Amino acid sequence: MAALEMVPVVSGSRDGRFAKILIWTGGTILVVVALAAIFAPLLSSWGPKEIDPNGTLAAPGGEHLLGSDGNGMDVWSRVLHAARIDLGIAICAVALAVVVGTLLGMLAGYLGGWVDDGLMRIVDIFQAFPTFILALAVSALLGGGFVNLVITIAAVNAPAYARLVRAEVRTLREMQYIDAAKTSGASTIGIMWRHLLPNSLTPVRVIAPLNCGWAMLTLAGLSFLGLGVTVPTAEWGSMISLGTSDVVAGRWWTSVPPGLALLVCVLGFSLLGEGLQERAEARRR
Amino acid sequence: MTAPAGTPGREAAMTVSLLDIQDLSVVIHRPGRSVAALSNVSFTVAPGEVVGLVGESGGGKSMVARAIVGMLPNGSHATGRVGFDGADVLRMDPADLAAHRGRGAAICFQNPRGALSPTRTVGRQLIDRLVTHQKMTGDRAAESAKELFASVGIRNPGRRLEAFPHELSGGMAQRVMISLATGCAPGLLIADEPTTGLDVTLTREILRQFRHAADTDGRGVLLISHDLASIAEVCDRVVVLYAGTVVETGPAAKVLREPAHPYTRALLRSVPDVNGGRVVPTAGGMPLMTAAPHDCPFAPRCAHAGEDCRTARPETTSLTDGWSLACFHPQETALFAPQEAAPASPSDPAPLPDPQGGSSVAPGASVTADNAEQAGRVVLRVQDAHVVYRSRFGSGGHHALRGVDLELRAGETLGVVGESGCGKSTLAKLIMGLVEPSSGSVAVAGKTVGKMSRVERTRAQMVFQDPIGSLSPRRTVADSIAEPLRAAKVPADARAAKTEAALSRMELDNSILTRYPHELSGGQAQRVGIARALVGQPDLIVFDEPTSALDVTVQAQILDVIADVASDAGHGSVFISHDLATVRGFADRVVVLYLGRVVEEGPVDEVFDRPKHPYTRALLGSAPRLGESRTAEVQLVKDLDEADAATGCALAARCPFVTDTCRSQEQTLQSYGESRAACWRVPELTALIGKSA
Amino acid sequence: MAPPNISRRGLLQLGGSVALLMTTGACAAGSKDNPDSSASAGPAATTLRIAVSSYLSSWDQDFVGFDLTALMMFKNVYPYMIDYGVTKAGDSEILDTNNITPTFAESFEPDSTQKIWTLKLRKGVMFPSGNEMKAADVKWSKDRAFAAQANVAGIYRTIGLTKAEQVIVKDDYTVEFRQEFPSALTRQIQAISLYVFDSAEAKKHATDVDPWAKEWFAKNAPTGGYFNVTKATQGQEIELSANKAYPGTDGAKTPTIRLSVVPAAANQRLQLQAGDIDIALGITGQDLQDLKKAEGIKVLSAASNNQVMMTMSTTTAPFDDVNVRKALAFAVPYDQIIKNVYGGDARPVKSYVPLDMPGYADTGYPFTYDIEQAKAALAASGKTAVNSELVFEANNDEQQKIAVQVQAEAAKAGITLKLTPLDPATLGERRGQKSIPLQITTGQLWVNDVEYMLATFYVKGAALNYANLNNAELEDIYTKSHTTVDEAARLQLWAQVQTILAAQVPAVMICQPNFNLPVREKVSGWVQPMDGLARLRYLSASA
Amino acid sequence: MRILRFVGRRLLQLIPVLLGVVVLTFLLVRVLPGDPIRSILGPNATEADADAARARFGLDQPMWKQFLDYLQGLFTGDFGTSIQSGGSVGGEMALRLGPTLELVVIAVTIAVLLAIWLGIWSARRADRVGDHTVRIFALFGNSIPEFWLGLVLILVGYATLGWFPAPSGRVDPDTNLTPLTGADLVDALITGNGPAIASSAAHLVLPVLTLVIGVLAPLLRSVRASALEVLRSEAYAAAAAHGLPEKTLLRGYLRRATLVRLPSLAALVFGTALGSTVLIEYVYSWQGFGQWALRGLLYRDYPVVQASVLIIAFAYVLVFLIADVVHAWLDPRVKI
Repeated sequence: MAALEMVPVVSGSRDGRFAKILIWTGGTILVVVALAAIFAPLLSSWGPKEIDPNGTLAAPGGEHLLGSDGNGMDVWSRVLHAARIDLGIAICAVALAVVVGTLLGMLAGYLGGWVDDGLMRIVDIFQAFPTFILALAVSALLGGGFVNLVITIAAVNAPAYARLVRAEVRTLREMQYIDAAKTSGASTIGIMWRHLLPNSLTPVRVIAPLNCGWAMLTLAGLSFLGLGVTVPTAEWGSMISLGTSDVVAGRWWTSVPPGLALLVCVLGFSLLGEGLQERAEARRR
Repeated sequence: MTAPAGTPGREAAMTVSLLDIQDLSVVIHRPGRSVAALSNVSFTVAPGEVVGLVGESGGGKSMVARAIVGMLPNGSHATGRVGFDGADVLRMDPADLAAHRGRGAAICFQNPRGALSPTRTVGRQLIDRLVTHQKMTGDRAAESAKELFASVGIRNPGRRLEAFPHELSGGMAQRVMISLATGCAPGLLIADEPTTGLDVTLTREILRQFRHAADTDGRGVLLISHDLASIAEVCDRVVVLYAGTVVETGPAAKVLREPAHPYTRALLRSVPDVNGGRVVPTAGGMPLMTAAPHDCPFAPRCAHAGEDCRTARPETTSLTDGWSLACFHPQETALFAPQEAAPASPSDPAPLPDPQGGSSVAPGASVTADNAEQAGRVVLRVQDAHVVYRSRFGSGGHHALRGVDLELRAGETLGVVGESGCGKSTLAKLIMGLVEPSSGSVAVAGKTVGKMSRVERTRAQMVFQDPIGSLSPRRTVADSIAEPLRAAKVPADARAAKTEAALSRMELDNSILTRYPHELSGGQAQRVGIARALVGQPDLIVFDEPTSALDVTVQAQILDVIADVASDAGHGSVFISHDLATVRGFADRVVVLYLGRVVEEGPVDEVFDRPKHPYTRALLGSAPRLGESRTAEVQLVKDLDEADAATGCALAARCPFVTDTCRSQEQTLQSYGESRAACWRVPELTALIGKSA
Repeated sequence: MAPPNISRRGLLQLGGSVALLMTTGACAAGSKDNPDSSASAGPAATTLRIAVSSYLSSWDQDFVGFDLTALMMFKNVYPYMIDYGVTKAGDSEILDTNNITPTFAESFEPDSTQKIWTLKLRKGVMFPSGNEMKAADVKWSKDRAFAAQANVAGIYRTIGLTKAEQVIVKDDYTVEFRQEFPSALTRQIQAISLYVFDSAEAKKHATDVDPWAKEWFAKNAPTGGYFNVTKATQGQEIELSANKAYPGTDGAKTPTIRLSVVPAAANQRLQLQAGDIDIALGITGQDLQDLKKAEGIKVLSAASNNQVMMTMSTTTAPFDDVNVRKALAFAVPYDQIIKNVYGGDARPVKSYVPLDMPGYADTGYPFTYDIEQAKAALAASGKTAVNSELVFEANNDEQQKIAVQVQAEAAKAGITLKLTPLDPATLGERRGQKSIPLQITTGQLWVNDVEYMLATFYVKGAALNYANLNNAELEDIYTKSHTTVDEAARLQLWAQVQTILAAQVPAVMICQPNFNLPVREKVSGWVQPMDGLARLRYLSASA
Repeated sequence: MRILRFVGRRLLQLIPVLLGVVVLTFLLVRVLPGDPIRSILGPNATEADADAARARFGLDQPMWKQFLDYLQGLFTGDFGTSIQSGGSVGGEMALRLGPTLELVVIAVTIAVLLAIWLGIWSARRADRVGDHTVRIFALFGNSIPEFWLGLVLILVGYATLGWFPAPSGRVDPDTNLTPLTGADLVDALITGNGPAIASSAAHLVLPVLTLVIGVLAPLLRSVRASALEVLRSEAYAAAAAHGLPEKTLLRGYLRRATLVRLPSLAALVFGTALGSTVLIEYVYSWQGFGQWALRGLLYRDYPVVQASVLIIAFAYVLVFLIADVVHAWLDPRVKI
């Protein structure tokens, strides 16, 4: 009866539950955002680039649910449609970064020697390169389209994955099952593909959602500096950027809704990532 | 409220219990499931008494220890009473509990290197205890710490105080752990698996420390171990746990020699004996209890179980003075009756009749005459192999093997023994082509290992130490077993057929094929590992400590399987182990490795019964033997890590018979009778040992 | 019981530390308030605080790029020998481009051939170094300008000055400029070029590798203008103080002016509203309309010659076809842009010649927003749909908004525009290649004359001829105009120019936005610069 | 001595990385579209003028020659001449580096200290309300775009409450601070200029706060996870089971073991913050390194871009080196 009075030096068996709450909340947010993105045209009567001939900066309510912006475009519609670009770029960029980073990391980690040295120096160089300058340079080089932004943000993130996977592979390659595979006559590529790849992705799966959130913030930052998505394509960062003066003037609706959308979406990724991380840690114990 | 150290004499203490556990049950509630970790456990420990708590993993041993210091895991629900010096630990308030921990009961943790804080010097950690529990101040504590270190056998304690845990060897860390626990001046000292992972030459020395604590300081000692045989000799009494219940309690000698409970008997018979006694495996594994059992938890595995065992739980009944057990069908026959009649001798290797109906493993006998014509084929030849692990920067490196020669024929089994760090695993990797020899050569079935094609490499197969870790976590069992076939480009349907055949030889069901490694028990995983080694019908199988990670009864099962596999005439086997007893079970010849060198080599019975080299003698002398306690005739003088490698004999630094010649001359293998040993003093040794004894 | 207590205390500690952080700030801010409030009573009038969007890229006018902040600073810190006078336009004062008067100089007059111009210096005008401003300084400065082969050397070509030898020192206070041909624009060109360095001081910093002391002048402000730079924190702040040695009558009215760099317009606005700055030079668009209603702030407003247009390259597809150009001119929502982008504060244009320029005729641009006519024009070109990129400056909100409005409407006429914002370097490069089909350009003609306009925009080889116009008739008129001095004859020519341009349609003339400057109410004396470069000397602040 | 050897070896390893950065930057800026010369010439400039300007900056030379000249300059500490301003890049950079470093160093230091304190606090209360609250708040902070947060803080802290000075400049010019390092608070402290200390500290509060909120979450997460790992480790359990008092446990067994993994993350955060302060600098009119580098990039001011990338890369690898040394100092298991 008195057992629960016992003082456990460390608490935390409920970790699993909080992790679950985090994962569910984050997941739900992202699903809602994704649905909003998919069904954006159905949820808004205005097109995202449609200009209201009656003027700009209409207050929320009436014709425009969340008002209109300085170009006379419907804020609500743009916030919804922007989710397509933001989510799309963030997820594609992280996916690309994961693929490239994993490949490099695995080669470096498993082959070791000069391959490792060479690849890791390249990764060092890219990582030492200031994020924004790299992003700016790539986007200036390639222009600001969807694909190019994906490449830009992937280029910024890939080195981290290469490092992560390399570290993981260096641990894994000492595992007995790798020795077992070698003695079973598996080829180098076979070992990498069949044994190292599936097992080295565990930490990647945890980091990737957090990274998606970060990618969205980078994208918004680039757009804020005018180097991201070109107007009039709806994108949260550029919408916030265009709306900053309006906030100062008390016209909150041009900048606050995209800001909140961005916040909520990044938070969704953060919650999901935090939850996954917590669950992974709980499992490790 | 805490037991003052050293006050009560042993005799007086026996009457008063220090620890009095009554009807303790612990249920752990986790989301989705509950685990009955302990069910109605009762036993006592008196001051000055050493009590052994024995059982396999999952039996609830550690939970008892946690309950005693009031550190049950979250979600635990405990009932009953953990009486300590009159108070109930389960009902202590935080302040009392804080005072109780350490000063009342202190634990020596199982994995001492993990239990020492990595970022604090061991000296500081000891001083923390002294300051807290013995109210010492700085200088006094430092002085006292030095003394404590010295008393647990740490040489150069002043220097060791400044060491960080990672700088210590396993044995040294265990000594430090003991000093930390005794530094709390506890009434009750709890040692959780204190000798796991330690080399045999150290085990006895460590166990003696606990006996010492009980005898000289009058502490109660609770020794927790899975290995009844090894701790029995220092214990006054033992308590055997199975599935959270106490199945047998009694004086150590009684329980060891005449165990009455079938589980205790199974436990003891599962342990291979260095004298060549047989291993009798018990099928099945320990169940995970979700609630306190209503029947005998051992019944499903028990050969004597009747209907009563399956319907009601046996009460704990007292047999004689202090001996009690929970069983409807206590066994009274002597455990080793036949053996005691005919003590182990090399001239009598024939398999003994099996009274219990389990399959038996016949040591040495597996090589039978009908294999003789096959035996001509050499499957492994290692010639003067050296392996040096180079450090990445600069020169130097670790010389793991120094000039090893081996030859093995098909149908033969070679045992390789030695302590940790002797180069056993490197030898395995060398044979498998996982490391390159720095010089010398390795050939499997006549082909040099380094020059083999992928398919040829599969001619040698290995069974690994960590059964689950050697299976790729995200590959199914079927995938893992078939891997060597895949390399050999065997078509998919043939692969499936061969996989199933190998599996059925391992007595595993086909349903296991689609499972993943983490869904397997250790025993199942190791059977899968053996199936993988067998599936391609290799020329050579290397067993690298295949049972060291397994529980005792499971180990017996696996050894049984391995004995069967090793007796195949089609391939040769190399069996590597730190545990001499398991090697004796089925090797034809044995080599003893020490610091990368072969120090003794010969037919298994010759080496085990008439060891030549002082090191072999020390190893064999330290190995636990069921039912007898004798001190080793040769005791090494230092821990392995303190022995610095110098020229001359590798053992020189630790050998009690060392002379200047030993220190200056490299020793090579010389024939002494049927075996060979790398020691020039072999002829004088018998006399020398007699003198020192 | 215990855990909640602990956690509550922990939270309080957390709150406490944040509060501490804030009080530090509050104290500091508070301590600053006191001198400030006392300042606003008395000495506040002596300091004007101005926010600009960027720091000047260099102090060296001979080697600077087209950097409006820098050019504005130069007008105030370099001694210019002549400058525009001031005239009234409505209730505001503006610079009078037709009335160019000597300032640091005594006089600047031509001989009868209009080819030799004589600059006479005043005696006793001192640089802060103590050196007197003499003919040698003018000569050194002009030699330097020619050597630089950059800004001044470029525009001197318009008036026939190409070599350093054409600048001759007559005596200590007299310099002659010998042009290759007479020009109606000499005064105007010299008004923007005749600035002088303290050559004696400069020579101290010259080296063999750097004979013109470029390195020194890149970092160190020039001296001797209306203001002296007393402090300059690179990238951040510049403090100017009035030059007491100025010999003329229109010297600086405010003793100290402090310019600070505030890149974000929203920030400038906040500071202006809070009274932390007096003049905000980086506020545009909607903010201006808002500030008109703000308390304590007035928005100085004046008509401007600033032209906003979209130039179409007549040699690049699809605008190499005049009908496509016409189609776009019909497809631009002029009124909507004036409303949405400028809040109505802009004048629609009816000619390629800016409003208020002599010769302006409101028949010069016969296009209004009419999608049907646009479609018809496009059909006349034989196409139903065309694609082009629309280039504009990245980070220019105004241009971006125009582009968005144009894109939406042009699409209705079948003209698909891809918006392409370019950073300065890329824009510069692509303009150099003359391959941008359609781009937004804005600018003021520094000389209020159609000849100058032609020279700038529409003749072959003109620097800003982004339309790549090469029209024989226009070239003829341009050549003729050099030597046509008679006012009526010139107006005649300008009428022809407008007819030709209306037929050629080299650009879509969007509007002429008015000039607006938000200032604190205490600021007075603003003179509207026709070149967009503020003359700070007229400014003063009332207490 | 071992530390020195380690540092020496690591510094040698930096050389190929920095050389790689130099080469990559050099090529990258030249591959980018855009002409650095056109933007410094007036609109009237002819091709001849442009060529003259190109010659002035050595851009008429073949690429390899330009690179060798640049390298040679680097070895003599000469970063070249800015195309935009004509001034020495080294000098300009020195002016710009101070303010940014001041901002980032202060912010990261505060964030690290706060993360340590909150992380351990949180871990010791794992899974209780306080723990969850702290973590969720940190996640919120981490999810807000910095430029937006900056604007909000300005609106609240400056425009509404009036507690903080105007977001322009880094110190009140009336305090007559003598610039020494460019880091105004440091300069004020060195010169003992009281009003300047107060003013520069007040100017720092909001930007520092913005950065701290932005970078706190990953640090906090790491500290909390490490602390939990330590709390749940056998080593800690052993110490607790031996009845050591709370204070000893916290100081001797929890804190240092928790911090072992923090340095490399802190270095990463520092590197990221250094590379991305450009947004904060913009919002707070903080004329630092980021703004300078960004402008350099926009105008293709080759020497400026090259120098700024090199310096950031150098700072980045240097910070990682420091982190490794700190790590080795914290964790006796690390061999150096």
